[in-house]
Amino acid sequence: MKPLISNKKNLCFVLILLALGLSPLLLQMGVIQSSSFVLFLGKCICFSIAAIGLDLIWGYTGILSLGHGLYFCLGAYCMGMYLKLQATGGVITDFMKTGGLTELPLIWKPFNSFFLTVILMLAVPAVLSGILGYLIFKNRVKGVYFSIISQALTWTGYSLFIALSPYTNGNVGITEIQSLFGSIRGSANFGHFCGVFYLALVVLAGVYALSVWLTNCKFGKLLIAIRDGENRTYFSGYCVSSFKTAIYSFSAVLAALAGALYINFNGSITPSQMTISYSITMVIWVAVGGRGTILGAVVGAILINLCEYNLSSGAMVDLWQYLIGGIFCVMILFFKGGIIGLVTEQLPATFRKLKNTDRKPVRVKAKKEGVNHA
Amino acid sequence: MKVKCIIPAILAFAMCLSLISCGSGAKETTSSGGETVTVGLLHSLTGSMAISEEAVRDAEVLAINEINAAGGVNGAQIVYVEEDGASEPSTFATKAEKLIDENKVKTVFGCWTSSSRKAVKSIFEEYGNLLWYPVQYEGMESSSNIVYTGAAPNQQIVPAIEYLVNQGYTKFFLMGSDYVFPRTANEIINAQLADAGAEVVGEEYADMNQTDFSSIIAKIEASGCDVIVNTLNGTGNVSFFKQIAEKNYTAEDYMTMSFSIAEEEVTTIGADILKGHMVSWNYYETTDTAANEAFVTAYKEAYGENRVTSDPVEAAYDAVYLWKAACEVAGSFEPEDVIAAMESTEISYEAPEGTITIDGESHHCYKKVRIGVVNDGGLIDEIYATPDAVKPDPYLTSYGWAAEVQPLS
Amino acid sequence: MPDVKSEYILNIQNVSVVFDGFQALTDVKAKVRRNTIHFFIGPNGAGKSTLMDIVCGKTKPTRGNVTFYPKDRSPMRLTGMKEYQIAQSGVGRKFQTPSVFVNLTVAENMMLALKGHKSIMGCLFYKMTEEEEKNIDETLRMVDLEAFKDKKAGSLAHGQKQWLEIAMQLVQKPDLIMLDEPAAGMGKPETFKTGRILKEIKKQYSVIVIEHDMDFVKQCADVVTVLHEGKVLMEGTVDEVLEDSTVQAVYLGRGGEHNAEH
Amino acid sequence: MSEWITLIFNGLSLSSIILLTSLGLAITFGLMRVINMAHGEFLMIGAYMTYVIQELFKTYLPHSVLGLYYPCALVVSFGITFLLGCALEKAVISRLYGREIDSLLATWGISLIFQQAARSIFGTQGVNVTAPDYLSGGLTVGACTFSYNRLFIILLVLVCLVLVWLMMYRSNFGKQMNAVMQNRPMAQCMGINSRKIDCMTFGLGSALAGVAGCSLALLGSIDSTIGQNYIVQCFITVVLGGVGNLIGSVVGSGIVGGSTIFVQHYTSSMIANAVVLLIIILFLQKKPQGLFALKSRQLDE
Repeated sequence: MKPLISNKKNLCFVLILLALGLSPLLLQMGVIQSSSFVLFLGKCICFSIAAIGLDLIWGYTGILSLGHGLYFCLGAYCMGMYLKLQATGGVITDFMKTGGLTELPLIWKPFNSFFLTVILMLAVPAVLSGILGYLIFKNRVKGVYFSIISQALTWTGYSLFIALSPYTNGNVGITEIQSLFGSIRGSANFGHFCGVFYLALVVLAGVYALSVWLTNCKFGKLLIAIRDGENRTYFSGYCVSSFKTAIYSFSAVLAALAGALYINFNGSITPSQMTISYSITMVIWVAVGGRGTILGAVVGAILINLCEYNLSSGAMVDLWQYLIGGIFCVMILFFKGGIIGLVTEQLPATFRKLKNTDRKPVRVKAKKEGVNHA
Repeated sequence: MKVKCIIPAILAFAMCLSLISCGSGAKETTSSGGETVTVGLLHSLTGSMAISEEAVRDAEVLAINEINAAGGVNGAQIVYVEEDGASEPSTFATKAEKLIDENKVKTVFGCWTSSSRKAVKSIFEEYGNLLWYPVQYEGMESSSNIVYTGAAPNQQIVPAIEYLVNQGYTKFFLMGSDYVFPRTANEIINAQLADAGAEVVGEEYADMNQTDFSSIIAKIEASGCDVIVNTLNGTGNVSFFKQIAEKNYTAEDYMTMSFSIAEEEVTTIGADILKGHMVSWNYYETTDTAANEAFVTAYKEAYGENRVTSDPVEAAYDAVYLWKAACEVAGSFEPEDVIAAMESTEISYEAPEGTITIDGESHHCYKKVRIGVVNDGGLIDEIYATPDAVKPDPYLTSYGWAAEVQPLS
Repeated sequence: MPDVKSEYILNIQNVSVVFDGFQALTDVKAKVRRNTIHFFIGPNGAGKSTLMDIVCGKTKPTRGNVTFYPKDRSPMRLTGMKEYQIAQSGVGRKFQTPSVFVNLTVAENMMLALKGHKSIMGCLFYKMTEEEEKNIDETLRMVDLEAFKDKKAGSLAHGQKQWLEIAMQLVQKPDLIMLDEPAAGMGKPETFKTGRILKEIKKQYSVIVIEHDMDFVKQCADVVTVLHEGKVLMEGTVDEVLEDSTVQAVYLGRGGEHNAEH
Repeated sequence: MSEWITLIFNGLSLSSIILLTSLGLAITFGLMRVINMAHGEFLMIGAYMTYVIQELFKTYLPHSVLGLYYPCALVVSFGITFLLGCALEKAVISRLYGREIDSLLATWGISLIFQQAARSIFGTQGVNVTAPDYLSGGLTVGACTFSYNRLFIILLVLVCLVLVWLMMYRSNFGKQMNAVMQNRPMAQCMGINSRKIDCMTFGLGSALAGVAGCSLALLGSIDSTIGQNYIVQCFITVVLGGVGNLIGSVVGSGIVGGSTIFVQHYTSSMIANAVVLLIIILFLQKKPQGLFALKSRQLDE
């Protein structure tokens, strides 16, 4: 593996990581005044992890899943139930009683233990996506068919989570929970907050490194091969469906991991994160950031969410909806590589063109001034 | 080559920094002069809940403007910061936190769905801020950091069922959207009806976005019920009533008692379809008080002649005035002082629905219960009202039959 | 059948295929000898590509069997096996249109084609040995693509892609290589060179080729099977086939009009 | 007995609604291979157009002709959504041919814009369309009541089907359309203006959605999110039926509608949703190309 710093994309990532890592310190020093903003950055970290997972299957392998919200929620519900049971002392929760249950249902019993929770939080999405992926990919369902089926799957999951409200609390979901380290709000709990924040950051760094390694080894090359010529890959002797299942599972696990971290920041999880529109929102992050580069997923997730955070309030709400719709359309139409593609390929190409066509120095100057004025 | 590597890196870094600074530079709401107090409005302006929440938000803005015009609260003008919850509870949580921590609001008026309220509840508790929740709900909750200006179940559901039983209805069909309010409400109703000796002949839940109700209507037909207790929410109501009407059924064939149909819903469903059906609220546009007359006029003046007022709209409007009253008693805007004032003194306000008083213990309001019938003009006529304001009892502790449905703690 | 095993590498037994009522192949029988270049020719729509699809597992035959006799291993029935299993057991195929992985470099394309390490774990912890690297370099040299090793395969010219795909088959070290129109889109000198390469590789492997270019057929065919309308018309050496009157009739009489069927 | 008749009628009615909503998609997705996520928003536009026409009739025309607003709305919805569809095709879709997944994402962006536009124009609250007299109420036969407006939708879907079929397989335009969709360069060589055909085809698909929206206006709420309620169901129907096949869509919607009603009869709606979708997903495992897919000899797809 190439050293991290020598690669410009990895260098970018390290810088982003630094910026994120510094933010709680800056908050403590008073440079950043709003703790809720830094807390939101924590959520962005979680979103980036989910986005990396999506990018691995979409950008690299060419499988567009419109149902990653399901896995995100599975992870979040697992962690949420653990935290909830911690708070209630391991006995039946209010919503279960309201739903007519008299004792803690068997499926939630393991979530009394942290160890089991972590195992299940990763294993449940892995196994579920593994089974689904195995069936779907074995039968050579691909392209948009897969997207549509994944959409339907999410919808199924959403319906089930709502229909089984004694177990899942319907559309209210799991609420009123504290993070793994206890309450993270208020200056008294700054230590707890840092704990959760840096935990998420370390996980992000780990996931990034793992994904970069994965995409650079033979496995990653094979993913690209599958994207570009699935049949060819079969005839080269690879069992494509098992590779697809593996990467789909891995990406589901990343989504679950993101969900599990997210609930620590958010304090609640509802099935609305499982809806199709939320799942497509995740795809938007990757598309805007730049599919096919791990960095793109991270940049897209953080950028879009920050924009939304700052722009979707008050009078800006109407505008924001037009803006996000428009940005997305334009990105897909003209900047297929997203922001990363724009910065690393399209802009340099334009610069080169400018340099090559504008031989006369006078015109170059005029152009430069024009840019400055703009 | 080296330069080429560094440019994008710097660009990305700069982008991140600029966004961070963009966020951290908390928007200082500078006013032209005099003292101000900042409050937050947190409703869904986009997504599926925007249908209901926009009117509530409008009522809050109206109240704020009225108060400002009349000199403000404790001499300070109210400045409001608005956030969009986007019909997603997690967005509500994020935005609630942003309002409290970044915009430093003194209180927030907001939420509609129970899921959004529950998602923000712990945030308000942890920050010690105050949320005014304007919608009737399923009860079984009380938080020192939330004031519920809508009805608790004993101020809407329980009296309505009592009324139906007294009217001689014996076979009840419970129908609702599949979420927490209908499920809890129906549990309460089941317990209450069992106690009253009436029969529940069917219980059905529809998807929140369900558009086809033919199956449920078929089940209603098969059940032989004489009244439908309807807790559908939002668009489901429109589909249900349009589709029951197309089978030639009127209120005479199947009487319904609805808990989520107010004047606004009547206009979107159509009075021709809904006329004769019963609803239960604390307030109607037709409620006969002087305060209401002024309120209705002001609301229509501000938002158009075709807009109607409804119970949630009125409750949201009341919330702002109740907060004002509490601030004045406390002599402060700080949430803890306001909460303390509410808990120690009886805060009341001459609302359009009549005098409402905050119950310091439960943070709910004393409210009159009114059963109404939809008339030809799309408004609701009161046919029965409790003589006095009913004391809020979110946990239904004063009802013997309710032991089953009360939560654990 | 020990004699069959030593003599033949592939035995196609009475294969028929029906697509939506269209009889693409009827009762096709053919045997491919070891270390020969076996050509399948015939007008468009004769079923040549379909036959290859059946051998490499892309299409399931309606009836019939294909048996493969790899060197030093027991024979296996290819019908019913998955295409990647067939590929792993030593049948390589080059498609009619060049299908290389356009977003990977030439070297990466070759690496993916290498024999072995085709499981998930194998791919995750794969490290190329020196021997494999040498193998890749040699094969690339054979097809003149050495200089393009680090170029993206998508940037290659059409003919170069064809060669790259052939090279990918070679580096896999299969027992049987199937080439679907390897010379399509190549000029005369390039075609000739392809022929030379084929003759070179037949020393180690057995080769099946589908081709229209009769000069190319003449240059390197050992055995030619003529397919027509899904049936075997005849089989023999190049000269035998060219002299046959029915073959001439099929080719000359109905050459162009079949294009539409494709 | 009457219970079963009602059940069957409900199944038929739901199937016809699903078919009507997915007919346009069967054309844009099935023939053009464009994944139009904004399809639901064309339904919404159709529904809003019905409202607009109703209000115009109420305001400007005598009460006696009010009932005519509905046929008028059908025509106007068709026209408006057709034009909007054409415009969308020219502006966005035409750049995305051959990029199926990208078309899905870009049209998702479009759907966000449409939804917000609806909110900006009509407000967030729903609007009400009153069924004209001849479509309100129902026909009572014995113990069963068949609502006029559901009967009308069944009729409407039949008419649409016949027209689409005639147009696709019997008209010159249809032949050109099929030619372009099957082999673009060849069709261009034969002098067909493929850009125009693309535009018209997409417009037609959108226009069918507009007509469907018109009929939805009678059944339920009209607001900016109405399209989202149908979109997944539409896609599933088209995929189940087999892409590019009208009969497939008919059978697909019959299966989706019928089984939904049937399962709902025994369980609750949410469970029925989940069960039906799961069954369909499992079925698609068996036949990934849908019910009526042609066996293809092509290398990819």
